[in-house]
Amino acid sequence: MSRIGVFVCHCGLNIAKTVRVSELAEFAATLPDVVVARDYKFMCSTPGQEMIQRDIKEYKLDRVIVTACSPLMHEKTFRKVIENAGLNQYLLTIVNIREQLSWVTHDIEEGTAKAKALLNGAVYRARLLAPLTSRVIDVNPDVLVVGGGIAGIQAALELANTGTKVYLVEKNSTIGGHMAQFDKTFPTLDCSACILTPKMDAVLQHKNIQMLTYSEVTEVKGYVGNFDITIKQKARYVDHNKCNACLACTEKCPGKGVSEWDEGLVKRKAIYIPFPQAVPQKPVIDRESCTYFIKGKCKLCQKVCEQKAIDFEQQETFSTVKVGAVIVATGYDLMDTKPLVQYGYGQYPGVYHSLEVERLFNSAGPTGGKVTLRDGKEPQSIALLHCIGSRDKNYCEHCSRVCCMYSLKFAHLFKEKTSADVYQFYIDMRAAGKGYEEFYNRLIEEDVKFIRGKGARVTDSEEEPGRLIVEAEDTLTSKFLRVPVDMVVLCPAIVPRADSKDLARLFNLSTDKQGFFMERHPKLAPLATMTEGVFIAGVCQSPKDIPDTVAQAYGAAAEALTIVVKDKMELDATTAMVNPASCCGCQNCVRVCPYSAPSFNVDKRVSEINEALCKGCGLCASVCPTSAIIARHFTNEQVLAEMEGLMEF
Amino acid sequence: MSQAVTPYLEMSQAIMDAGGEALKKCYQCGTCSGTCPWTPITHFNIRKLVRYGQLGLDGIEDFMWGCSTCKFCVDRCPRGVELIDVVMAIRNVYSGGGMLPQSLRAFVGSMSARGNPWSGDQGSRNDWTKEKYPLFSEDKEYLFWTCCTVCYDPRNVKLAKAAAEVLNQTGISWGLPTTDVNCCGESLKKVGDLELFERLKNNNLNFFTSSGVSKIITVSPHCLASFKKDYGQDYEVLHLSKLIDKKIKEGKLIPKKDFGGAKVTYHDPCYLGRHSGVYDAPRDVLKSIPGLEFVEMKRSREQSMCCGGGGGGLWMEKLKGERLSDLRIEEALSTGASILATSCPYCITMFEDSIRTLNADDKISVKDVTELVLESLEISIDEPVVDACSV
Amino acid sequence: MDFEPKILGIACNWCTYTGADLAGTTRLQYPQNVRVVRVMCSSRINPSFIFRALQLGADGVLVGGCHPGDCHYNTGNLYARRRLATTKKILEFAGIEPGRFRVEWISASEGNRFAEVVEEFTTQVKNLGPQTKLKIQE
Amino acid sequence: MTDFKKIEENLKKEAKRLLESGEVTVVLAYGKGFDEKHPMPFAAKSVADVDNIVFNEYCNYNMARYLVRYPQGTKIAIAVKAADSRAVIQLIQEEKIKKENLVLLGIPVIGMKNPKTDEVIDSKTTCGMHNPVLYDVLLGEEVHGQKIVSPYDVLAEYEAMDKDARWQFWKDQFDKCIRCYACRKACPMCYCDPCFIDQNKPKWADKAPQSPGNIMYHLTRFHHLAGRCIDCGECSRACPVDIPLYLFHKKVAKECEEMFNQVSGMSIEDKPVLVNFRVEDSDKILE
Repeated sequence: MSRIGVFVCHCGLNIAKTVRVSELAEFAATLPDVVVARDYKFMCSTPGQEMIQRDIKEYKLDRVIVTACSPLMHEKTFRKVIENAGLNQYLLTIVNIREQLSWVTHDIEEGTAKAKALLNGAVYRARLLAPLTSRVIDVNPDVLVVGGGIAGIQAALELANTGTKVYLVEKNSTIGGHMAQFDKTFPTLDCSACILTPKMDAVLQHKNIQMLTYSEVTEVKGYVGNFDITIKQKARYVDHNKCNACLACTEKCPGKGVSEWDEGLVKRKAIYIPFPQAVPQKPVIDRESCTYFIKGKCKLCQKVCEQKAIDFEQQETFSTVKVGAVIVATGYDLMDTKPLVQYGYGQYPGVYHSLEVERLFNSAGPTGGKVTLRDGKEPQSIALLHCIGSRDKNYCEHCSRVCCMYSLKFAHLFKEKTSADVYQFYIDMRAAGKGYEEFYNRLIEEDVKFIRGKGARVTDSEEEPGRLIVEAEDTLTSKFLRVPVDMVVLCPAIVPRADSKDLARLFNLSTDKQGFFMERHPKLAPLATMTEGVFIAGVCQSPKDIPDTVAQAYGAAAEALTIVVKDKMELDATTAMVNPASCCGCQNCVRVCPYSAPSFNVDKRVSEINEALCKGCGLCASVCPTSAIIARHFTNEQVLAEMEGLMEF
Repeated sequence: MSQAVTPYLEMSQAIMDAGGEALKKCYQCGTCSGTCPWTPITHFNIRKLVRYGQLGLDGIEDFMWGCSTCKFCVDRCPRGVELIDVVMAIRNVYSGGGMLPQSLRAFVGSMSARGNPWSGDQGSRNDWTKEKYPLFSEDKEYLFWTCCTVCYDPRNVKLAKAAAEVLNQTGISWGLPTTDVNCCGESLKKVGDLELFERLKNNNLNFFTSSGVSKIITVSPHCLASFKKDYGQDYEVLHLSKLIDKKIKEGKLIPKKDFGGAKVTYHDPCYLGRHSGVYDAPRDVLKSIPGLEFVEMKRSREQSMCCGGGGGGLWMEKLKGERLSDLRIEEALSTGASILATSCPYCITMFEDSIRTLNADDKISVKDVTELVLESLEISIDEPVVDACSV
Repeated sequence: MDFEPKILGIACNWCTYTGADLAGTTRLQYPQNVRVVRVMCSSRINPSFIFRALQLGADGVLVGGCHPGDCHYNTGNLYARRRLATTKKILEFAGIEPGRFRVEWISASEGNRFAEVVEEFTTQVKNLGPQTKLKIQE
Repeated sequence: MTDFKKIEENLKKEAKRLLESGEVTVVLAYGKGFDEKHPMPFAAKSVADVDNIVFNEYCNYNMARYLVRYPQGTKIAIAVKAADSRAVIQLIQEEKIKKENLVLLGIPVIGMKNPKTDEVIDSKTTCGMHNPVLYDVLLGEEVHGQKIVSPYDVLAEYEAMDKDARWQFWKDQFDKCIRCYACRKACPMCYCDPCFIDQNKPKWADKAPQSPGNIMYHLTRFHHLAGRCIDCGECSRACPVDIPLYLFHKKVAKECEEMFNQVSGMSIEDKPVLVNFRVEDSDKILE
């Protein structure tokens, strides 16, 4: 016999609107073992929590059922509540009558009836619950940050400043990310390099940060508090311990590769650093463009290197780091606009995408900061086309959020650096940020021509060969415009990194419809993920600007810190165990477990489960033909009883 | 008169009820109107039409008929608005209110009275055959669905004959519909007369069912699209160009005649291309004909321009300077081609008109791909000349 | 009155249960015939759960898990796919209408998919009528 | 036609040799029963026991059933017909036994008979193979030239049934069940101890021989044997009320073969299909 208390939450009108809550409480009181049942306006409020705790004492409750919102929302809250009242936290059952009931029906009859069935199921289940003891584990105090853009840099610095050891993994040969490609930042127009390079340098100098550039995470094992992460160091063919960054090699190199950093606008050497302020200031060799790797001879770099740092035999290496928490901050790609043939990217040399234009403005860029077209001429007329692939059902439904603002920035810089006429073809101007609307106003006054109408087509001019024509409807006058320009700048959708699916798989992250990493809760846990101990920051979560990215980086650092700051932490107790008396030795559990938690004890002829490795999925329990494996908190009896309760009404 | 207007949401609702539900999704970005071939040359504005529809505003009567349903805007729309459905719904609501323009009244009247748009006598639908070709019966594999336009329009009768002769060469068994059938109704539906369309459709479906039709070959892409999308039945429908392409590749049809380097370009009919996704078959056919030099126009395939004949456009008078077909002929001429090939009787009609008004008869001629194939097979469909001489 | 089927839903915590929550957060409306049991992974589902649910009077059983490849436990749903497919074949050969048992992959971001599946499945089970074959008669 | 006498002679000879040399400590084969039609499973542990070994067309028992009873490491020789050898392979896959502890005495045979009916056991009630899949010693000539009949052909009639008729058929069959568990006793793959049906926590089903519990027992057992049943048909021959369990097992085996492209007990390299997966498994199998 157990003593169950049932607490039905109104959630204001959220639940009470489509479930007769007092009737539900009265019904609950009639169910077996229920000794008290109440309804209350907001069960998660302090008075609500106190009511539960009072009743636990007064009625000597040994099971608590909270009939309210989703367990994903407040299970943790209420577990604390009952634990503080002296009850084991696993004796709580949540009945989800909000997300999966009151919000998905308008019919109060239907709502009340289903709520009763759900509650009945919960009572049946609750009667079979057992108190469980959480496992306490040691926590590794170090943190891994994946991605060396502004988000990763900021998070790493924050953590390192608290004394935390940080591993910062970056797949490129330098940290800095997209922000290092920019020239100015909106709306203040401060120079991107001026605010970023000191931070890059701080990373390099910080004794608590181990920077792992040209590296990728290849394997993730373990769990919150104790991750074992395998990192691949790609072959650089340059021994960075020996290299003294004299860069004599890069001068002599005859190889020619395409500069990724300059978005393919220029060539670079085969041995190179991506840009002058790169961190670390040490070159790598690109196999694809290296004369030696292509033709088997050259080695000019090796000849000029006084440090003997060039090593053509270098192989990729793998190392493992142990950390307690992980921050994923892997940023974004721009959508490939070639499939949108109407805009002529890749077809007309005068059509650019936004990152290319960033490089044109940049004094370290291919043109030394002069805005010139591919033929070297200065454009006299420029069109900026918003929402290319963004807000578009055929490509990416989301708004890429930063394009309106960087287009304004571009317009300003075009006005500053050229005498060109500048047109903005937009659908809606979105300038919702501090100082953004003011920046928009400023650009209007700078005489940028704003055309409300999405660019429909870019074509070449028949009258003036070499010029481009942008066709669009000015929706404010209903006039069809043909605007002759020299340069077209496309603002493509911001999309997840091409390899983000692989990363999601490694860290067990969910991705949203567009492929961005999903947060645990859009409002209350925007940086946490479904994997305990793994946090996300920056554009890998969704498009955002630098201020928001930096804010998230601080947040993610704080989140990671809440884990690694403690020596020990509690782990969910919902692991599996073997009842040796029932084990028939079939070893199915050993065969299926993704974490190798079960093993077969040859002497005793039974399976055993290492609970430290078990993540509680319950797969072993379902493949166990003799039900010898008990999936704690989701035992066969508990599930069957819940089913029985649910089907009774 | 006051300039102020009030949204008339009942009208908006009526449009949505008539199948224009999609107008809700529009966020007025102007992609459709910026893409629409009519925007630069007429005062028709598809975006504005949707906007007026959203608010139920008056004042679209004079431009709502401009759309030729070429589907370019639908393919581009970032919000997935089915703009053609919106156009049909608006036309349905307005023509229901008796606002059909004069030029379309004859068209709708003929459809209603005679089941075809050309005021032709229903019984004479198959007169062009001179009883040379068989009617469809259960033992035939394919029904060769002759579009009304190829049955009644003198220019397009040549296409009908060419198609029949080519079909005879492919070795398949085929037959013609009886004269009981009527127009597929595709254009009528686009004009918004959904009720009459249903009548025509059901009449045709009766014929298909009662005579055991399962495979249909069409010569007009409009019939093709209509059978596939609007008839809601599981028939195997094939455009003639696809069949010819297949038979050439199988070696059943062998183009022989050498065209001696004549330049040909190909115009994608909207209903064969964007509506039905057939781009390669007619091109492959042209490329298989000896001595034909194939050139592309600037706007081709998915980007192809409309001739203006769809959506009822064929029956509407357009002023000079407001004709897409004129622009298209100019584009064809700029390639240096002497033959403009296409695969749709509407396109043929539109282009032949334009060639006449542009006085370009000596520079370019319009041919259906099927006609070129027949010519390359060295088969003549001309009437015996003997009689003519003897007169 | 119309027959209102009782449907047992079994949803994995990480994808389908979260997706079902999302359907609620976005206020999608769907029929209330499905009562969901939450398990941590679709692979937790023992075939006997399905047989038992039908014996308990479920007119249909709907199982939801993460998309293959996206399992929170890496490969759990890949085992589940095989095991539940086999369960389905057994039910079918025993003469139970195959339409009474359905497995769907619904991710945490697919609230609309959850609502859609519930809608479809409820209609389907409704059309099949009450499940009397396995149901234990009192 | 198989020369049963010859095989019996060879079996005795091999058994004697293996026991004499000490290569094995036990030979699992067949012994005399109360008449010729009812031979018994027999374990010869000494040379003297060998004389009691018999082999005739009624020696259906799947001796693999007894392998898991011996302590690990026991050297055993076992007489295996085709299906029996598949059971051995399946048990090796499941790591219940090790090949190195076994000597497989392979028996190629056609014309085995069901002692109850005197009908020839063919692909209808067993897997239809004649030669052992795996053996160390072959005790007779391999059988060739037999007409190839799919063991699944017998299912056609039942698959064609309308689902209600099929339900009625199986319900009638399961209603007969007296829960004697002879099926699981005869089954070489049913080695679970305890069997799920005997458990009280959880209680999966009623233990009384009534419809709901019977159905739960049989359906769950079909799932437990999915991809593992090697189609020897012993369950059905053991059944005192003649429930054609082999039909259901065959159907599940057929489905598993179609879905997973693997046949049970054919290779010691395989992994049982239900504790295995391929990423490229199709979602179609769920339809």
